Amino acid sequence: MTAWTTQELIAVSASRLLADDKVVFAGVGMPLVASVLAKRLHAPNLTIVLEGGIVGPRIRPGQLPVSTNEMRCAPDAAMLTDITDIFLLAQRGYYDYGFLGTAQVDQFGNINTSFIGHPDAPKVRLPGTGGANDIATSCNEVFIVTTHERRRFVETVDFVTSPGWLGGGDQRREAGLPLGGPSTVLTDLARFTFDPQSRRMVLTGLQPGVDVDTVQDNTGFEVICGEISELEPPKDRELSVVRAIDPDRAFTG
Amino acid sequence: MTAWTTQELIAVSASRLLADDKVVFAGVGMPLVASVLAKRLHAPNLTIVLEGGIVGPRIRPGQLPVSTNEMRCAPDAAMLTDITDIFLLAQRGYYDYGFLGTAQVDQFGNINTSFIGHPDAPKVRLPGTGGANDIATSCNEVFIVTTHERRRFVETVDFVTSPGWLGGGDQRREAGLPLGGPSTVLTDLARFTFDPQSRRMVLTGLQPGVDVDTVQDNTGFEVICGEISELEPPKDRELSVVRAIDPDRAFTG
Amino acid sequence: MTVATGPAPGQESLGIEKVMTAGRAIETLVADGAHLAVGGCLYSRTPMALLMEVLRQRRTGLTLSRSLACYEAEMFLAVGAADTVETAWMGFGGRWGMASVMRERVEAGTATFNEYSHLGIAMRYRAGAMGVPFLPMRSMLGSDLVDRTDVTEMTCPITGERLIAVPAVQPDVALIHAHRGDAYGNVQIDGYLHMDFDIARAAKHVIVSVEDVIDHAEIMRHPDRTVIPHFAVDAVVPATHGSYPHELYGVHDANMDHFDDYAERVRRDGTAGVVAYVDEMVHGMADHAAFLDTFTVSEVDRSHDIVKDLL
Amino acid sequence: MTVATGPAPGQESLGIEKVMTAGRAIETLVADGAHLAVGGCLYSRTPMALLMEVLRQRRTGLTLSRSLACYEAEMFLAVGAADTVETAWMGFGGRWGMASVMRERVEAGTATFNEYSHLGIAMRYRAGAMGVPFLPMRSMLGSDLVDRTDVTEMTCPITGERLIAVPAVQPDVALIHAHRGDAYGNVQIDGYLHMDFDIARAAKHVIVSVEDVIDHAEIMRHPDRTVIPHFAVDAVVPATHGSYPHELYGVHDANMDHFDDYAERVRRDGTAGVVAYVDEMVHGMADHAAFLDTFTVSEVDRSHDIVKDLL
Repeated sequence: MTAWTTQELIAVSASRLLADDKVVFAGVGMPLVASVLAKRLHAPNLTIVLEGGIVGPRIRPGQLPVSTNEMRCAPDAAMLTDITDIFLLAQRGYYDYGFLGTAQVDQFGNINTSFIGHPDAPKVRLPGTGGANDIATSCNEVFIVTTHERRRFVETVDFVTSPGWLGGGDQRREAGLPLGGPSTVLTDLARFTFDPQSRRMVLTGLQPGVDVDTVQDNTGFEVICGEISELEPPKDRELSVVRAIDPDRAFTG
Repeated sequence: MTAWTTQELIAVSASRLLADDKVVFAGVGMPLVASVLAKRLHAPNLTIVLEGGIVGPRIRPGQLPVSTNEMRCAPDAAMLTDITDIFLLAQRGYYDYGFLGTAQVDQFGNINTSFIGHPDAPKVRLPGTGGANDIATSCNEVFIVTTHERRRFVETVDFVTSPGWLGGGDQRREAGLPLGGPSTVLTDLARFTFDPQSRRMVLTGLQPGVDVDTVQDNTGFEVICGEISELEPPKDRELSVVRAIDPDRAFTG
Repeated sequence: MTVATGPAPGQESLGIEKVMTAGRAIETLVADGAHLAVGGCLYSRTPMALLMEVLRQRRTGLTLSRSLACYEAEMFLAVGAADTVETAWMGFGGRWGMASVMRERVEAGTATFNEYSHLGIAMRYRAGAMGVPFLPMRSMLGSDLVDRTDVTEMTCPITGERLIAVPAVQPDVALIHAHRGDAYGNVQIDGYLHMDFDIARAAKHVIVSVEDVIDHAEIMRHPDRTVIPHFAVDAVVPATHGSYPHELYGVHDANMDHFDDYAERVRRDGTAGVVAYVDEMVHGMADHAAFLDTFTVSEVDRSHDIVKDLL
Repeated sequence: MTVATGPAPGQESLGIEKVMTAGRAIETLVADGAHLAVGGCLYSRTPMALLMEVLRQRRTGLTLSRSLACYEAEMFLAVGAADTVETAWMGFGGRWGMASVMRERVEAGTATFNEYSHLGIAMRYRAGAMGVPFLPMRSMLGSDLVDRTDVTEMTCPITGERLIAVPAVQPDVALIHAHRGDAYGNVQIDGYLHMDFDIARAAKHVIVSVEDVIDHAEIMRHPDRTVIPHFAVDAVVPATHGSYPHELYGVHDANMDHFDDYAERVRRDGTAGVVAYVDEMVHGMADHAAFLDTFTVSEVDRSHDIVKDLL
């Protein structure tokens, strides 16, 4: 079981970011696979929260939901409430972690899921923020998880749907966002963290077999290197659980 | 059954203010007795709302609640929710009628249930507004119901707990209260309504056997007379139902 | 629409009975140009019977708002019934992809997609429900979404903090599908509520379709399960499987095979595919019961069975 | 207080188990000078076991806030445990009269009664629960209450209307009594919720006493009945009849004979009567179980019977 897909690699790496006894606001797809994986391995007491009004479910292996608002999100939940309550609990500060995917992300972790091109005459009108802007605003720590492509990692996003560190430095706090902010960007090639002063993205981890040049080739802005470690490859146990969770590879193929 | 108590007279008169198919926000005591009476006589489809989170109960005769937050308020209710929802539904404009009692009321229908004397060094610290201020603010039409005493009907209230027409004229609207306002003051002696321009209290009804001088003697401001009619005395049917509702005369003694 | 004849002695009622057909409710309460707030979320508890009836009656110039919009909004855009959608996200998700009709019309400038954060749309409804002209929140601060909607930055009058003021919305009509309700309009919903608590309180008129019209006595047995009080409701529409082919919590799953068929039409023919779907599945059907008859018994049974596995 | 040892395979848990005695919960979580938000309303679902334990541990300098305050607040004022009460109304009502100790202390200037409208106190909690520094409302506009609290008039940034801005409160500790909860702190309440939904979300720490500590599996059977999620809760205190002698919806009535006795002590001896009551009924008892043992079985049975008549 030494081979893995790109998505499996991301799911396993992302799951390792989640500590036990915490609350994670998980979207469907990769974030949910990573959260379920963590809960089945090293974080059995992790509480998963889903946008559709669901707190503390035990997602059934092989029954991953397609949306955050359906019964596959709800097995054995501790609380079913409404969407508004879920987001207000976020704003109140109850959620330790949030996950974000992205169409575009810049060097300060700002995310665009709204428009490609100018918003007044967009080349592509994307489906919109959903809960991403709220997660970016209110979760105590945000992980950006995505496949690593040059068109995604851009110098400047066409539109800030979900604020990262904005222009860097203190700009996030000055904008009225005292809490949260992205801590980690995790891809199939690398892990970035953010410089505590400048809030600029810094390369601090490489996926197995990836070098810095490959990361730079797939990144639309200059890659700044911090102290870089090699990320541990997926273990057989991790992969077997991922495959149990998503046997049809709907999200990890 | 031609004799009645002061409180029975007020209850019967107040019940006649309530039309069918409306929603009344009723406090315990006299307002609730009047509402239950109306519902049992001429307004069978009246919906009673009680502060303690209760919509559409059928209060049991002989089981009148002492507070708006207890099970005697809840028999056969249509909805049990929370206090906050009840008041927000008021603010949204769903309630046709509200009832207010008072320690002091002035000629513009402003109500004081907070302080007798100066608020900084009160002679009496009253128990406070409860929901009265909210009822005065948000119910579409407000009825002030009280025993008629000179110390209650004052030139100027010591403190405006619940706004009536404030200083009269357009002052209520200018204060940011576009809706509601008191329409009627009902006592054991008289009925007042409010002049549509000046918003000053005007005597328009006398309880059976009461004359204008008696009303003036018991009123601490000048009584202005409108077109005055004599209020119909309680009918036997009304009194017998009141006595079925409150057989121990806890509220109508 | 019948009016209560008055209660039996000691059995006071709660007022006017509001049971009527979807046709009558939409005819009476939904005008051209109305803002319709759509209950449920994505493919859960969507008021499909009501929405299809709006299409059947060929209303135009509508605004649709919803927490997250699924293909029901796409149908309205495709046939020209609506030209504005207010939501946090519009698409389908999973293997069914994005809302290509929305993309096409927005990119061509012939429709508007007012994008709020998900809490933003929630606060719009909640402010409307609370009877206040706005609510403050922290979401959308620092983002470019602020400039493209009618929210505004404000300074907290107490603390001086920067906040977003979200303007209230009080939609003309809320369309909601629920598990049960009585003839007066007391409505109960099982499971997650999506945003329907607030939508019902915010809207000027409320039409609720219900799986079961139940006796008021059943409401009284569990009054703490009532989510919408009767005085907020204008019409109660009996509609078994009223959200089908979308899911109903605790009752049936979404029919994802039907989603595949729909998505395939869109992939193949774009907007024309959606228009053809509406012609066939909405205008081609007298009512929701006729639409339901296009599905087989075993399909529907399968959608019930999965509930036992999951809940 | 025990820590989960980890789930059986496939049985992931929700974290730390929080079951503890009232003594331990108050000792750990309630400090002198704290702001305590009191659940329930007046004489319904008052967290009496928890409140009496706070008195038993002789905390001082407390602020109590509540939707409507009953004699529990009077006890705190009389013995000097609290010097500030925030509420819309403080008293008893009916034949039991007004809160004379509050009157005495406020009129003497030795205690503060911060009076908000009932929606005002609700908005204070709700703003705290929502994580915003204020909420707008229309109540209190035009009244003299504005000048005597920390609310402020504001202009709507959208419409220009005059509104009241109510500052958020995030109390140090919420004390709540509920029908049931699991060891993690998922809490369910039957009937009317008073303001406990918001109090639990607003407070920095939450102590919930419950009639029954139930298995998490029972919570899972009716997750849409859960009002407070476990991650908001710090301590779960088993306390049968934990609101007695105040009522518990669907379970038992208030003991109004006891209210008569209490009111008679106050009428006779004023503050000293309340202090004597606390000495006898709180400090004289090791815990809430000992307090309950001062009532007869038939008294308690009677309080259960009335529920069958009413509901």
